[in-house]
Amino acid sequence: MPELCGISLAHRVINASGTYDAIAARQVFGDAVLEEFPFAAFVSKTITPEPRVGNAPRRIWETPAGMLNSIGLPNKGLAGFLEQDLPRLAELPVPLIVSVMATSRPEFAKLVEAVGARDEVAGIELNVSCPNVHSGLIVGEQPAETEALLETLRPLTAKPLIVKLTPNVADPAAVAVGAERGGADAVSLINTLKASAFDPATGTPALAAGHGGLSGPAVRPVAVQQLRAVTAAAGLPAIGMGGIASGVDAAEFLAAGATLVAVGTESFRDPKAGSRVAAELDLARPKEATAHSALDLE
Amino acid sequence: MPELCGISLAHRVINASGTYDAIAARQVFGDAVLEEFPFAAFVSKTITPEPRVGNAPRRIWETPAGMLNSIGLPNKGLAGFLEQDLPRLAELPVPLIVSVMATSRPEFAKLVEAVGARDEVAGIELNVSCPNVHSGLIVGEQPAETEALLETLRPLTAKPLIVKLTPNVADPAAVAVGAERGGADAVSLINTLKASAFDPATGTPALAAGHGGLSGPAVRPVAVQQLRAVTAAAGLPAIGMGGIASGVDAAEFLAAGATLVAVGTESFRDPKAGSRVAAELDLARPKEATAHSALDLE
Amino acid sequence: MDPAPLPRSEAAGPAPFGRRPCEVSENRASGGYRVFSLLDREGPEPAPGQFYMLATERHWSERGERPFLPRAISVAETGPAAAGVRLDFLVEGVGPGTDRLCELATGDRVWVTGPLGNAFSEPRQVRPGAAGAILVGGGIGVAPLALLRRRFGERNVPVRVLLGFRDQTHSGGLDDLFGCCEVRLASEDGHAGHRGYVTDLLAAMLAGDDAGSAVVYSCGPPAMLEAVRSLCAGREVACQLALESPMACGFGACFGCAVPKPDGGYMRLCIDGPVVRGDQVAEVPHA
Amino acid sequence: MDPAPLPRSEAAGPAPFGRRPCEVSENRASGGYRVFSLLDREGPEPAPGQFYMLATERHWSERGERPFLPRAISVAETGPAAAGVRLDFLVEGVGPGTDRLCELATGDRVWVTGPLGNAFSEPRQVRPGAAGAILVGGGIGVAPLALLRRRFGERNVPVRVLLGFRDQTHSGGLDDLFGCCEVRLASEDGHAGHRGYVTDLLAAMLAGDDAGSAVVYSCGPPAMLEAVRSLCAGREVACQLALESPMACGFGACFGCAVPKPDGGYMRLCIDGPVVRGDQVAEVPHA
Ligand SMILES: Cc1cc2nc3c(=O)[nH]c(=O)nc-3n(C[C@H](O)[C@H](O)[C@H](O)COP(=O)(O)OP(=O)(O)OC[C@H]3O[C@@H](n4cnc5c(N)ncnc54)[C@H](O)[C@@H]3O)c2cc1C
Ligand SMILES: Cc1cc2nc3c(=O)[nH]c(=O)nc-3n(C[C@H](O)[C@H](O)[C@H](O)COP(=O)(O)OP(=O)(O)OC[C@H]3O[C@@H](n4cnc5c(N)ncnc54)[C@H](O)[C@@H]3O)c2cc1C
Ligand SMILES: Cc1cc2nc3c(=O)[nH]c(=O)nc-3n(C[C@H](O)[C@H](O)[C@H](O)COP(=O)(O)O)c2cc1C
Ligand SMILES: Cc1cc2nc3c(=O)[nH]c(=O)nc-3n(C[C@H](O)[C@H](O)[C@H](O)COP(=O)(O)O)c2cc1C
Ligand code: FES
Ligand code: FES
Repeated sequence: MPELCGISLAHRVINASGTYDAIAARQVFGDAVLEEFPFAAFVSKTITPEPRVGNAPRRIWETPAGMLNSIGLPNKGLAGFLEQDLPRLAELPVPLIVSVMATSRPEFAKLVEAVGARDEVAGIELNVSCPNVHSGLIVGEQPAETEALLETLRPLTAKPLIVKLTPNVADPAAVAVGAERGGADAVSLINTLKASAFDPATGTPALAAGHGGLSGPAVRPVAVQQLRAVTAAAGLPAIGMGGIASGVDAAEFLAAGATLVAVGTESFRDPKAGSRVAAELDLARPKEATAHSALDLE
Repeated sequence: MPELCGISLAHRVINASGTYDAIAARQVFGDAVLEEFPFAAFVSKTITPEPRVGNAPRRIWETPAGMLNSIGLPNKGLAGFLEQDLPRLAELPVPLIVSVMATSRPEFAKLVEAVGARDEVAGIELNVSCPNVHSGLIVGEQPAETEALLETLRPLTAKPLIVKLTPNVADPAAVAVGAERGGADAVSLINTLKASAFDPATGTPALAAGHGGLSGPAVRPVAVQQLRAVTAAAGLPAIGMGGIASGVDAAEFLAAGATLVAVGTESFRDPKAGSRVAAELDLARPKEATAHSALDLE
Repeated sequence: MDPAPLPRSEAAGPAPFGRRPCEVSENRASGGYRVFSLLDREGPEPAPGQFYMLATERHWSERGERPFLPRAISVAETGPAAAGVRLDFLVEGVGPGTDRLCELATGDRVWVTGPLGNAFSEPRQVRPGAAGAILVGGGIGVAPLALLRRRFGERNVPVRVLLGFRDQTHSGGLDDLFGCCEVRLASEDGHAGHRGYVTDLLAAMLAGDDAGSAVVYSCGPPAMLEAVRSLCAGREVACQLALESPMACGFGACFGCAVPKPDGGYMRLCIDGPVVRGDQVAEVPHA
Repeated sequence: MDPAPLPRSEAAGPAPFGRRPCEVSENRASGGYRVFSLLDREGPEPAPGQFYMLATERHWSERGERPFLPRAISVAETGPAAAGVRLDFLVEGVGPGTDRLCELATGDRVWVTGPLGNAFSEPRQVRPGAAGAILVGGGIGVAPLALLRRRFGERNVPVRVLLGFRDQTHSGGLDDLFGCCEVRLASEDGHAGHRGYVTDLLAAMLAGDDAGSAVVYSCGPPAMLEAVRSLCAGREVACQLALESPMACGFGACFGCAVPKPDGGYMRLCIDGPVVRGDQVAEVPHA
C-alpha cells in the first residue's frame, strides 16, 4: 500500500490543488462522488488568510494540448474554510491535505497553526508558487527564503508539510533542497508555467489578468524534467504532476522519481480521470517495476 | 518594408536557428528552395569554435503538440563553416544571420570577430541559451554576465548582435535588459524549454542525453508571455518564436511586441511553413494593425 | 448575501458521475445550424436550461491543437429512445470545437458529462399568479427554449415565443425544434418576420395587455440578453436568462466560468447557473 | 573521410519543394498490414528505397496528443495514374501515426513531402560483374523491396527474394506487392515457408554456388539487418541496407535522424540514407 509521509493511501493518484471541488462535485453528481472517489487523497483548493473573490474574467483560455488559467485563488478565507468547507471535506473517504498560501511568514504561520490543529487534516501543502496572485512573495523562487519559511513553520505542526514548487525558475532542485533543509516532508511539482495568449479576434490579451498559468499535457515534458532534477538533488518524497492524462503518463512520473502523482487539468475533461489513471497505472505496473529497478541501478 | 537593426526584409518571418538547413534543403528540393525561399532572412544553425558531432541518438521525441530535441549543436566548427558552408549560404536570396555559441568570452570574441569580418554576413545571433550542451556557461541565466559578454563583443563588430535568450529562468526580462545595457541590438526568444520524457516501452529516459529542449505549439503561451515581459522591460527589437505554426500565431507574437517572428518546429511539418505563415500574416494584417495601436495606447 | 441560485431541477436529479460515451443517432442541417442527436443509455432526462459537456471520442484535437477541453452545449430537445434517452443539440460552428460537433456522423461516439447546471423554473415558481411565459431567443440561443416551450405546453403554461436571427445562415432550429408551435420571428436582414431585433417584438409585447405579469425566459447573444434584462427591469417584469461563459469543466472544478454578481463577487455559472434571474448578475457577460 | 553516400536516384530528381495534399485512392488489408494508395499529381516517380513524410490533412492529432510530426514511410510500389503518379505504401500500425494512416479512407487527403532520401543502386553500380541481387526483407521492411524487385526485373537483373515474417498478423504485402514473383519465405511461427529466420535462408544461399558475387539488398527490423550485415561482411558480399531512425523532418533540417558512422561521427539518415552500404554504419540503429 502506497504511503506519503506516514499517510497510507489506496493508490498513487491524488488531485492537483485547485482542480477539483469535491463539494461542488457532490452537488452535481450526488453521493456517487463519495462512493467512487477518484483520488487516494484530496488536496483542497489553496486557501488564504482572508477571503478572496478571485480574478476578473476572462479566466481561462484553451491552448495547444493545454490551457491557461488566471483564477486568482478565490476562496472563503481561513475562517470560512474551517467553518463551512472543512466539515464537508471531512466526509470524503480519503485523507485530506489542505493547501495554504500567504504573503508573509506570520500569515503562513497562522494558516499552518490553525489548519494543523484540526484532526480532519492529514497534511498541509504550502503553495509558494501561484503565478496568478501578486503576492510580493518570492519565497518559492529562492532556496534560502524557502528554507527560512520552513524553519518558521516546521515547529508549528506535527503534520506533514508539502512544499509546492514553482516551475518558473532556473533551478527548482535548489529550491527543493532549501525546503528539505528547512524541514519539509515532501515537495509537489509542477505548478503552472507562466504564460499568456492574445485573443485573435481582438489582438489583446486573452485573459483579463494579462497572463496566467499553463497546464495540461503541453507541460508534461517540463514537469518530468523538473521532477527528475528535484528527486536527484533532494531526498524528499515528491508528488509529480503536470499534464498527466493516463496511466502511461503517471508511470512516466513514477519512473522519474515521484512517490505519488496528481491529476489536474485532465479532471476537467474527465471527472473520474483520477480513478481511470489509477486503474491504468495498475495495468502498467510491470513496466513501472522495470523502470524503478533501472533507476536503482543508475 | 519591415527591417531589423537596419537589415531590410521582404516580410516578418525568418527561421529559428537549427531548424532549417538551407544547404540540405537545396540538395533535396533543388533550386526551388532559392526561388521560393520561405524566410525573409536566414539564420544558420549555431556554430562553435571547434567542430562538434552532436549528441548520441536518440535525439528527438514527440510530445503533446510539440517535440523534444537533444541534438547537441553538431556543426563543422568555425573554420569548416567559413570554408564550406558560408559560400553556399551566401547564394541564398536573403540576408544571412550567423548563430554562434562558445563556452568562454575569448572564444565568443573569436567567433564574433571572424564571422563579423565576412561581408556575406548581415548579423550575428549569440546563442547563450542552448539547453543541450554542457557549456558551463551560465551567461544567459544572469543579467550581469550577459551584459559583460556584450561589452566584450560589442566593439568587435559593427554588425547587429542579437542575443538569443533562454526561457529557463525566473526573469528573462532582466537578462534582456542586461543584453541591452551591454550593447546588443536585438534579442530573440524563446529557445527551447528544458524538458524530458521516459519511453513507456522501457521506462528509461527517451533521449540518450537524458533531457532535451521542448519546442512546438505546446510552448507558445510561454513564449508569448516571455516576449511580453521582455518587450515591456527592454527597448530592443525582439524576434519572437516558440510554436508558431500559422499567421494567426505570428500575429499573436507581433501583438505581444515582436518586431519579427521565427518559425522553427513547424518547418519540420511543412518545409514551406515560413512562406505560408508570412502569407497568412499578410491576410491577418488589419487585425495586426489594431493590435499595435491597442498596444500603443496602453 | 448572494441571491439564492435557481435550484437544479428536481426532475433531473444528480448527473451520472463521470463522462460516458454516447452514440450519434442523427445529424442534420437546420438552417445554418446543425441538429444532432445522441443516445444516452445512462442519463436522466434533462430539464430545460441544462447543458452537457461534449467532446468527440476520437479526433477531438484536430490539427494538433484545439479543441482540447470539452464544450458546453445546451440540450435543445429530449425524448425516450429504444434504450435510454435521446438528446438533441442545436449547434453553430463558430470554432474548432463546435465545427467538430457539426461534422459528427451517425455511429460516432461522443463523451458526455451531464446533465449539468440548473434549469428554468415555471412562472408560478418565479412569481405567484404569473400570467404565463414569454420566451425570447436569439440565434443559437433558441436551443434551450425549445425544450422549455414543450415542457410549458405539457403543463398548460401559456407560452408566447419570440425568436430572432441575424440572417439566413445564422438561423436554425425553427422547423426541427419549434415546428409545431406558433412563433413570432424577427431577423436583422428581414428574411423572415419583423426586420429588426427580437427585442423590438418583446418591447411591443411588454407594452401591451397582461404581458407585464408574465415571466420572460431568454437565451441568446450577450447584447440581446442585456437588452432583455433592462427591458424587463424597466417594466418590473421577472426574467430568467440562460447565460454563457467560458467553461473548462462544467461541474464546479475549475472556477473558470466566473460571472460577476451585483455585490462584487463572482458566481460559477456552471453550478450556480447557467440560468440566472435578471437581478442576480452585475451584467450579462460576453461569454 | 566519410564513405560517399549513395546518390539520390537520377530518375527521381529533386522532390517538389514543400508538402502537398494527395488523395487516397484505396486502402486495403494485406495480411496483418495495410496497403494504401495516394494519387500524387505533382511528384516525380520515386526510386526504390526512397520514402515520403506523411501526415493526414485532418485529425492527425488524435486524442489531443500524438501524432504531431509527420511519419516516414517507404514507397512500396508506384505506377502511372490518370493524372500523375500512384504511390502505394505498406504500413503496420505500431503507434498513433501508423494507426492513423492504417485507417485512411478513400478520398481522405494526406500531406505528402517527397520523394526523400537516396535509393538502392543496381548490382553493377555496386560491384562490377555482380551476379545479381538477393533481396532480404523482414516484416514491414519488405515494403521498399517490392519496388526494387520490379525495377530489377524490368532491367533484367537476376533477383532472388527472401522474405521473413514473425507470424500471420505480422505479415503483409505478399499478394499485393510480391504476388507475381517467386519468393522464398520464412516465418518464426512456421505458418509459411521455413520455420525460423529469413537470415537462415540467406546464410544457406550465401554458402552455395555463385551467391557470393551477388549484391544483397535488405530492409527489416534492426536485429535482422545486423545479422544480414555481419553475414555479408563475413563472406565479403556487398550489401545495401535500408535503415530507420527517428525522423522529424525528412529533409535534413532537424538533425534528429543521426546514425553513428564507423569513424565516430553521425550521418543524417534522411539525406545520407536511408540506404547505406554495410560498411557505412557503425551499427544498425534501433530506430
Ligand atoms: C451553458 C452553455 C450552453 C451552450 N449551449 C450552446 C448550444 O446549445 N449550441 C451552441 O452552438 N453553442 C452553445 N454554447 C456555446 C459553445 O459552448 C461555444 O460556442 C463553444 O465552446 C465554442 O467552442 P469552439 O471551439 O467552437 O470555438 P472557440 O474558438 O473556442 O470560441 C469561439 C470564439 O471564442 C473565442 N475564443 C475562445 N477561446 C479561444 C481560444 N483558446 N483561442 C482562440 N479563440 C478563442 C474566439 O474569439 C472565437 O471566435 C453554450 C455555452 C455554454 C456555456
Ligand atoms: C525511412 C523510413 C521508412 C519507413 N518505412 C515504413 C513503411 O514503409 N511502413 C511502415 O509501416 N513503417 C515505416 N517506417 C517506420 C515508421 O516511420 C514508424 O513506425 C512510425 O514513425 C511510427 O510512428 P507511430 O506514431 O505509429 O508509432 P510511435 O509510437 O511513434 O513509435 C512506435 C514505437 O516507437 C517508440 N516511440 C517513439 N516515439 C515515441 C513517443 N514520442 N512516445 C512514445 N513512444 C514512442 C515506442 O516504443 C513505440 O512503440 C519507416 C521509417 C523510416 C525512418
Ligand atoms: C484552473 C486551475 C486552478 C488551479 N488552482 C491551484 C491552486 O489553487 N493551488 C495550487 O497550488 N495549484 C493550482 N493549480 C495548479 C495545479 O494544481 C497543477 O499544479 C497544475 O495545473 C499542473 O497540473 P495539470 O497539468 O495536471 O493540471 C491550478 C491549476 C488549474 C488548471
Ligand atoms: C531540432 C532543433 C534544433 C535546434 N537547434 C538550435 C540551434 O542550433 N541554435 C539555437 O539557437 N536554437 C536551436 N533550436 C531552438 C529553436 O531555434 C527555437 O528557439 C525553438 O525551437 C522554439 O521555436 P519553435 O517552437 O518554433 O521550434 C533548435 C530547436 C529544434 C527543435
Ligand atoms: S466550468 Fe469549471 S467551474 Fe464552472
Ligand atoms: S529527419 Fe530531420 S534531419 Fe533527418
